[in-house]
Amino acid sequence: MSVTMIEPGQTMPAIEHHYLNAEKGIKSWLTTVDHKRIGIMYLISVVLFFAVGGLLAVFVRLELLTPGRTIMDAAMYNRVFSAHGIVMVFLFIIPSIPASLGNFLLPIMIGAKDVAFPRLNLASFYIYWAGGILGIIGMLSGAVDTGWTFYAPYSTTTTTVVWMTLAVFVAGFSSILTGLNFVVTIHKMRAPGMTWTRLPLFLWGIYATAIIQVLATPVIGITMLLLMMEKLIGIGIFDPKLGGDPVLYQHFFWFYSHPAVYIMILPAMGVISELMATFSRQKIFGYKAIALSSMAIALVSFLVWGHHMFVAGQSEVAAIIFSAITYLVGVPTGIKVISWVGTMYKGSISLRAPMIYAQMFLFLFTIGGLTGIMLGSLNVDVHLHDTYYVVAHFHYVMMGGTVIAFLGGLHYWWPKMTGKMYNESLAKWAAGLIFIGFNVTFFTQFILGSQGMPRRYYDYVPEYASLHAFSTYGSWILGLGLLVAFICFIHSLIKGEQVGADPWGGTTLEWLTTSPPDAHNFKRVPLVTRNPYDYDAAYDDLLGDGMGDGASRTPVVSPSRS
Amino acid sequence: MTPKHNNNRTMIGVLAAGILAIIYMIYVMVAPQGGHIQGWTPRASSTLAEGTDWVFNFINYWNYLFFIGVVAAMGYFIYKYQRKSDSDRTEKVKDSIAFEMFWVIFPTLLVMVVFVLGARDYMGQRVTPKNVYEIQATAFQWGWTFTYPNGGTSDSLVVPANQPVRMVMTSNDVLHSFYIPDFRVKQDVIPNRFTYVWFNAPKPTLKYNRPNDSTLTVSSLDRKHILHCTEYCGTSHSGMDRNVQVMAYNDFETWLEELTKVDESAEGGKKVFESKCQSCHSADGTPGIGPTWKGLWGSNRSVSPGGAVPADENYIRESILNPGAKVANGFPNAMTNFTGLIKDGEIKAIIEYMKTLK
Amino acid sequence: MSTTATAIDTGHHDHDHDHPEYLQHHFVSADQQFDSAKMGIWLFLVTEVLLFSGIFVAYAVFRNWYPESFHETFSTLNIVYGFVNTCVLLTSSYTMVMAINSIQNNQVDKMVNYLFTTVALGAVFMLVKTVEYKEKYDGGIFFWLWEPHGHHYEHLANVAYASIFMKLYFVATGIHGLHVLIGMLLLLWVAWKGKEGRWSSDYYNYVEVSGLYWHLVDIIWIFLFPLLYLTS
Amino acid sequence: MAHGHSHEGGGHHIVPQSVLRNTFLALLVLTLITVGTSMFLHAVPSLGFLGIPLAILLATGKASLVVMYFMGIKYDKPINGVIAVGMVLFVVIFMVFTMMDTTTRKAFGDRFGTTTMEDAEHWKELKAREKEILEGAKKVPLTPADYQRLGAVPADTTAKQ
Repeated sequence: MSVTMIEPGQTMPAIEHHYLNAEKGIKSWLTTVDHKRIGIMYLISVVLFFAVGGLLAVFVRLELLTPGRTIMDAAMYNRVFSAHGIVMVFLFIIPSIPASLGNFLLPIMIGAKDVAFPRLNLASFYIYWAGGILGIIGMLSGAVDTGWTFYAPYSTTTTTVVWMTLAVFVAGFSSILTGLNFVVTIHKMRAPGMTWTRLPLFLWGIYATAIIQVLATPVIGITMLLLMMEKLIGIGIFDPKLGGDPVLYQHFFWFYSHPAVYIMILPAMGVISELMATFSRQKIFGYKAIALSSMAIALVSFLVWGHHMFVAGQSEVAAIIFSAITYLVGVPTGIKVISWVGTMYKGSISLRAPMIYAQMFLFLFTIGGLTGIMLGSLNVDVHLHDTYYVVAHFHYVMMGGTVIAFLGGLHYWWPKMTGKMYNESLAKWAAGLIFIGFNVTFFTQFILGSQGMPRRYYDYVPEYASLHAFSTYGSWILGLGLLVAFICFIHSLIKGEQVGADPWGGTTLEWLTTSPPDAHNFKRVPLVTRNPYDYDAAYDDLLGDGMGDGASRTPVVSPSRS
Repeated sequence: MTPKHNNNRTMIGVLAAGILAIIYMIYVMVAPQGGHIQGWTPRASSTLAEGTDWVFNFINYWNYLFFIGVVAAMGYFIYKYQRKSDSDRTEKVKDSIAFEMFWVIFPTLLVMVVFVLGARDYMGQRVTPKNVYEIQATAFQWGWTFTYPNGGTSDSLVVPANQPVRMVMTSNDVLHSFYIPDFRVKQDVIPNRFTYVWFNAPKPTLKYNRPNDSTLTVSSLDRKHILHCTEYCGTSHSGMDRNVQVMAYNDFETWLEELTKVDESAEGGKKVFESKCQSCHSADGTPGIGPTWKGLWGSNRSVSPGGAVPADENYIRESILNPGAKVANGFPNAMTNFTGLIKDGEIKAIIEYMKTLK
Repeated sequence: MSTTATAIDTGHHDHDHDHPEYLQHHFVSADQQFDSAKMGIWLFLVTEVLLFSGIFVAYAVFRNWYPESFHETFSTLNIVYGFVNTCVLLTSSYTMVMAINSIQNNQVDKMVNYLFTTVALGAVFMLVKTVEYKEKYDGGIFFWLWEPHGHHYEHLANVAYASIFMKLYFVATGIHGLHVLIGMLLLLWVAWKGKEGRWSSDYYNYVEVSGLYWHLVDIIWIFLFPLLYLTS
Repeated sequence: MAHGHSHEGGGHHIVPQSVLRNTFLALLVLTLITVGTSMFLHAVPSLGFLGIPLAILLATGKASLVVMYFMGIKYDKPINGVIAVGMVLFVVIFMVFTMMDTTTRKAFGDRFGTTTMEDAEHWKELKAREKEILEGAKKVPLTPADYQRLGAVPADTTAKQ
């Protein structure tokens, strides 16, 4: 097929054969082993659970609008905030970027046809849904009001958490299998020439996340198992009445859950590295620094979990050691932020929607990271632990970090996944609303927390009433913004216009295949010969086909190079 | 092709949104909110608070510096390096190892300094000074009982002024946490184990209400010092807010005496009801977690095990000291047993009070 | 720095049929498939070991807190059963390795026999385990049961934290027994497929993978045996 | 040695059967040694403290034999070896950091971590010291003059209803 040069303004010819219409019918989707389709199915389920979790969050904030009862009583409120926590953590944010964007892009970005174990990939999708359904049953049947942490004496003596612990146990397996799949794929299936230093930084993020998933998730598996044993056969290692120790449960729980927060943020950092490079059209500043800091975070994150338990009755010796190492894990994050800002230096910054989300990420994640440094100090944490300061901190890092990066990545790779471009102004309005709503909601909570407002409180002292009101108004704006973003994507599916292979001028491998990509990603296994963000070399690619024989070239927007 | 989006207008919009957010943050930080909340930390009312606030502000100022630095750099780069046309070619920026090393060494040193400051002050908090005044606190599902050395028990915490006080805490059922924001102290309370926290509150609270006064619905709390429970412990976890008063010595002495006197009249019973029983039982017939007391005295109670039992003197006494023995049908066996938390005089007072509730 | 390679022609070129049928389409060579399978199973073994690490940590913490009641409780365990089980599992590991050795030399029937002996040894292990559990069940101690009676166990009734240690023993050996069962089923399936001639010295990935899994189950028991049976 | 041609499917290294047999025998011997040492330690209670370290040492020895020869890490690609070592490393991290807390709970003399059963006599001692505590509280330099300085209003008799 010869290649025609497309002048700007001319409509792009639609691609006839691609992974979406390779096979037809629901059955072909449900039994597919194509990593791209599994990625799309994960995307839909992840957005679904995000909607459920988000709705619960709106109810939580509505209840806290005024002191005393606003719309529900204490027991219901406790169940709603627990469900919000569990759905958001286990069913949305852990699988969000690695399972949807990661699944779709990992094989294409390393020039492979599929992940190492495609059937295992489909199996982990169904295990994820088994966990999801068990979770919903758990929420509806049992009165799980222990929060997403299921702390020991309360969760094993008073309420029925067996369904929910089973759901977390099962969902954990899906996370393990995805991690395992990704580690083997990155190790064994890279295209010829794709050395470790030519791996895009998004894949370094996914690789570090996969390692944490494989190493940490089994421990939440055994923790949930022991919790069920505690409840069903009264094993007694967590229940103080039988001689057990609730602090031991917290050790078990946080050994997984702190690395889990790095499972949530590392893929987001990977997405941001990609966005910064493409939209500043500048080589990433300090590629090795970012790649190494991802690995450093992955390893050191296993040594710091004790900072969740400074006031939980832990010994001072352990508290001091945990606090010291917690500060060490803050340093690589600082390097990443500095490198991203360095990438923008002397770049050519185009403020399209993905780049706006990247800027929002930098703004919000910096606040999240710095308040993490605050919480790491021992004596300040005694005052701030389990208050709204902690709530604000982890929302700034998880929502301000991972969700914003997820939206940015989604806008960035949407043309590649669907072949259609989203409406630019609609996306910008959504980003603006989200940014303002987010800050009004959660920065207020920093002040609430440092003033002493405890976490998970259904009713509060009247002094905090006006701050809570601000926070609730903010949550409405934030909810509206997310709704507009959702509409923007649906609108683009219906009316978005066709795009070429590389609408953004990206230089990583996925921009060299068609969009939407072919069922087998590449016709010929690509030969990688340069760094992922080498824009000078990339220009020649856009004209040549990189195989050195110029046989078939990608239809490109002719860079109107006069 | 994609409509030509106006890079310039978007850039202005982005900078405006950033500045707007910062303005809101400054407003929330400084504007007084409801009553007297202003700035970051509540008013320092214990000797520990000053150390915590110092480290808090130290880290906060560094946070402001880094945050403004990052945001200013971003804003400037967006403005200066705008993309003119799609075919811009940027010049190569060399990775400077020195810059990277700086951003490894300098933050590491800075955070180590912050760590040492925090750890030193923390150790000061953990090691208890000499001649300390010990109060035993027992947390139970949705309330506190403070036992003073002279045996008196109170529902809200009263501490002598300018005297180091050590709370000796344990819990009756699940995890709770003893947290007084104004004193900057917090410590989880674990069942079947003692945990300790000490503080010294120099300044007496201005208005004292009557001893054992715990007519406290949360909204009526007078802003003295508030005690929260910060470890989730069940349905009315937020109902465990209590009043903390600091009394100068003479008043504290009189208060202690009055504490041990138990008036066994119906009036005394009403006070005991409000301090200990109100969170689950009601006196006017409205359904609660536990059975209502209206018309309880002398009626026939259907309980399991044991079928029908007259609600007489020893039924009430047994249901207080060992609620699990006879559980009223239709109600959960969730009542904590009050042995050691309630004095005999108070049980008599409760029974008198029940008699008045027809 | 020459250019990145890719080739995009959207025509469908036909599948060349020279590569063997067991090679999955997305792998370049049989070696890549074998190495991926091996690395995949090794990562899975990591998750299994970390699952058991939770139990070992609980064991270590409680042994450190209550050493006397630990000694009291675990001296009731029968060392002979433990020793026999260890030898059985070690032999089964050996026969497993011989099975892999024989398939590598393309001796399929020898492999199938070795596999069946391995499964049989696994069954012996489970048998010894059930005898041990039965003995405890009669003494009134089981997963959900804690009324120690009978001359061998009733002194445990007044040992302070005996129920924690006994139930930790049951959870540890229970989960391990479950893994032995899964391993036996896996080996039976592999042996059955071997009988049908599916494996050869070119393609024995599943035999290798189930072999590694079986060795892991053996290693877990190698640690469980001394820590539970011997050190009291 | 293994007879005849074995056309290599890929470059999989075949472990010679003699090595396998020797490893198996070594494992059995090590098991015997483990049981032997535990018997010996029972007989000599003074060396009781050696129990755990010896057991762990021998068990790790046996486990590494199985990993190196039976699972073929010795002849395998280095990445699998790294995974095996990483596995052990993270189990050790989990154990060490948790024990770091559980074993040092009484480090600072404060009566942390004592369970109520052991602490009964603490209450008796507290009761005995009651007189002394109240005296201590009395010695606090508070005189009526101090009230004014501290801005304390005299006892408010009109109790808040």
